[in-house]
Amino acid sequence: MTTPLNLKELSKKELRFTAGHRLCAGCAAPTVVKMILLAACDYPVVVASATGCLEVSSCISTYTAWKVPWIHNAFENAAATLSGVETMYRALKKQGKIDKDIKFIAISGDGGTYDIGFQSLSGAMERWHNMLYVCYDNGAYMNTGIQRSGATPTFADTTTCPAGSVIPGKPQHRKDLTRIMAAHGIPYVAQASPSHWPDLMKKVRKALEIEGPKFINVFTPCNRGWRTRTDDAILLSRLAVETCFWPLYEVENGVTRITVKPKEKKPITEFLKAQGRFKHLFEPGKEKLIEQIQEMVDKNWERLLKEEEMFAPKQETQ
Amino acid sequence: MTKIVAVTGNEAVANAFRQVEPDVCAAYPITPQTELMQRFAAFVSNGQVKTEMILVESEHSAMSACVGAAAAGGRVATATSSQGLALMWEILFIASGLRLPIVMPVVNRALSAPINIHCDHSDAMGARDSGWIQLWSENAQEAYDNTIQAFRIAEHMDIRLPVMVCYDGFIISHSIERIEYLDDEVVKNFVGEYKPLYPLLDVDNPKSYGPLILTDLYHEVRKAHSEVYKKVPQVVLEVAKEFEKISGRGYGLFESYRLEDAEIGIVILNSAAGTTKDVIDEYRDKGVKVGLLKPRLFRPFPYEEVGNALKHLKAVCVLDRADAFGGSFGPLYLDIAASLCNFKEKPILINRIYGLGGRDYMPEHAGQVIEELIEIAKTGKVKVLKEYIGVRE
Amino acid sequence: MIGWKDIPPGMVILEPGSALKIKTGSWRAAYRPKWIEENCIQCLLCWLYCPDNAVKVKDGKREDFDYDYCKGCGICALECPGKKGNKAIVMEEEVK
Amino acid sequence: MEKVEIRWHGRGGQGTVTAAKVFADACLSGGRYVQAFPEYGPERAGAPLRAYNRISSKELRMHCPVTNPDVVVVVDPSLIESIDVTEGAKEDAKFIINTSKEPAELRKKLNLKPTQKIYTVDATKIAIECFGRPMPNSPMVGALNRVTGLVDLETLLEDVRKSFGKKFSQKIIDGNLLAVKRGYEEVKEG
Repeated sequence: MTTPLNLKELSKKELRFTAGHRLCAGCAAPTVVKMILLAACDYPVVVASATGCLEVSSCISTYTAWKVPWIHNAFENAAATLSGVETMYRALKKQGKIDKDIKFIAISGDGGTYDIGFQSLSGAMERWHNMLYVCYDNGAYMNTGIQRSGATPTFADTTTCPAGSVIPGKPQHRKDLTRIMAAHGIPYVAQASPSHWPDLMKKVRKALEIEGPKFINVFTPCNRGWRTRTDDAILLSRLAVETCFWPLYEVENGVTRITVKPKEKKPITEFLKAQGRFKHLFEPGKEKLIEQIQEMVDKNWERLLKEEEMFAPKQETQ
Repeated sequence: MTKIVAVTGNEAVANAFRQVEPDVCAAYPITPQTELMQRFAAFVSNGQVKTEMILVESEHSAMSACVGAAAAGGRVATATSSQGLALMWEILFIASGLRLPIVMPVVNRALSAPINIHCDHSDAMGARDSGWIQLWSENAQEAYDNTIQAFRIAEHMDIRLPVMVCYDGFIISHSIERIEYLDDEVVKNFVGEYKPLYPLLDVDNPKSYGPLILTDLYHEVRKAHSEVYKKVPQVVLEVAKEFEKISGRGYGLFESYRLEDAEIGIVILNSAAGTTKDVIDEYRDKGVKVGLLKPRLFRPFPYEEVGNALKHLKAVCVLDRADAFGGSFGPLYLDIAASLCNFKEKPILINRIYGLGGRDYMPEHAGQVIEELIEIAKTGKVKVLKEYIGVRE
Repeated sequence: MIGWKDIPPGMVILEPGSALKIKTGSWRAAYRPKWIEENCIQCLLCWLYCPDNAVKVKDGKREDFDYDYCKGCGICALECPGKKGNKAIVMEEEVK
Repeated sequence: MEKVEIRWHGRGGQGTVTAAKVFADACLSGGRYVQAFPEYGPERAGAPLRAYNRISSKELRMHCPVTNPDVVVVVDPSLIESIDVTEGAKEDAKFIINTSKEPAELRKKLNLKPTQKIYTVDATKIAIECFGRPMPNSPMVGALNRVTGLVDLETLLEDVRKSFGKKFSQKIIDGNLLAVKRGYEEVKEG
């Protein structure tokens, strides 16, 4: 029996990521983990994490917040590590030593996914391991103190690309990892946000049902790194979706589908203005920079719409 | 029934892998290891083993996948050389720190720069303090025998540590030699069924691997870890004793050759030890009392036993097939010196670096060293403490 | 604190969820959430969104906060839809 | 003979290394110890290479190239022009050369000592006649076996059959077996 994805039923399930973890007050990462594990509640799961905030805060000394088997190896190798676990599972299952249907999930931050862990991730996906890799993307190296990563948005202020008098924060584009993962030709790739939890949970559940490698990129606000309030993680992730900064979509067997379309596309300033990391963009004379960001967001959204249209079933044949 | 064959060292070790049948094997190609994993991959492809291979995209991922697979709860092996081992370096410490019994033949090859594919020991020496047990092998037979024993040592419940089996690139890995294979069944019975400790795949009893340990506990964790190594020599000897019963071939922590009544001695690892033994025989025929010590268990290093085996000599040359750059001595020399430093009466030690990047170690090199030792034993004078031999001026 | 002789091999942690022993409620600095039951529509969003599992739920029904773990971030209060515009969760000053 | 050390001179791609391996394999019979190993360099097909055999009734511990060979096998006759194949050879060394020329001519060309022996065999021609390819290694193995007398011909042929068996067609195997046999029979002493 599959547990329905409603909160009343889900709240009766055991929370397999416990309280007592040492993540910051208001951090969205534990909420994302909670949602993933709730979506996977009908399965035994094994989780691997890369070094990062979630990892160091969830398992310290003799205390672990994990109630599922969990392994942390190093920063750049969560995917390779989990591919080892998953392969051993297949080996032992083939030998009749295990009969359970176990799901394998990697949960790592953007540093360990976009940057240092990218080779390991790409390799594991190409080898077609039966695993779901979830990136909780907070857009910088938060664990080491808010350094820029390949996931840091353009013009964000970080400690290694601070907004200065000459350089206005990170000058480069954010690497579009979700599209790169889709280009691996794996069966399922998606973007999700904790603000849209039914969408997120459906994606996780769908991914777990699919044989082979899956990747989900989850928008995960960090109030310390973004210099926002401790209570607005969900609000900000909702704004990211509504401004189309973080579109919710999936690429299933090569077919792109936008899963949540904002009723009204909000201007990007709605998303930017609440965050200290973009504060410098609102100084007089910096209007051009915000325009540039808006253009990038618009371009990406348009491209996504076109991509979806390309695969949409023809009206006549419906 | 043993089987006598003429095979390369890599083929012999691949055959040991076939007989042991690890559950999971990660592999990434690097010369001169490549042939070993190719041969093993053929066993997998032809259904001769139950092993699942992970054909990773780098050695770093090879070792990372081995860590995951071993933690999951099954028998795991990989192999590498040189740059590959260097790339694994970070994860080597994690494999040992997590007490995962991974077995890894290291087909010794020089490190870059400059790039070179031939034998020396700088790769394994660079990883000697990574917490891996190291067994060194003179020839294809020893590489085969050590590989089989490595699984027993690594998986011993008191040990649970990863093991490297070192043998010389090309000189052993690619040369054909006569060796004796044990029967498949004999090997299978010897290594036995794998017993997991804290398997991650036991989902009913969830464990967390790899916690953050800070100042309050890290020191204790390391002390606990260091204590395990004290048990290793005893287990290595026990396993060797059992191995002798099935093979007739005896192994110790090190090999002593004509050392007991010797006055001068050579300490040397791997294939060059064989060449040296032949030269020692020639000098013995001339009445020179020379002997040899060839370490087998290099990590943990059996300081006390080695010191006792060498202390009666007048002069000893430690021959290193790896230099420690930055003005230090060869790595083997440092351990031999440490093993002797607390004896009141001890031999004079010299250090000679030979055979880097596959430079041939010839009988005349051994002869040159013996001549020098004769002179030192006679005069008590050392001209130069550390020097390269077989090098063009 | 344990000594070196009590360190398990590989420092593997054998007790799942042992972090529950760490009462992170002590981290609350300025504010704590207060549940106003009469305004609660039992949507359970606060339970879902709470990063610290500090909203107790029994048989699908919300109960009071678990102040042992609540770090006082305020997400629950911000996200609470309330009843007819009246929030079921408000942040009030922490009293220690 | 307690120990025989052999040095092969050939070119990459001619099967010289395989020949050394096949010969070592055949010599295993009778409880002998064997070694077969090439000199490894960055060389590719066509480059001159050396390979070595040690065959002994006692355990072989020496792990270095053969510098004073008992037997020198020259698989490619053109090498004589560019390489001193006699270098380090023992006083009573035996030279086996793949050539259509007479032993006496080669003896003169190589400037061999009277104590050293010369053998020739037209291995390339035999190979072409037996299996249609200029791969002289099979007849050279046959000739080497005749000269050293280390194994009986039947054992050698059985070994060649075994080592070829996995990869090649029956026609190629039969051709090579015939080539080994003809090399054995047609080698000339001078």
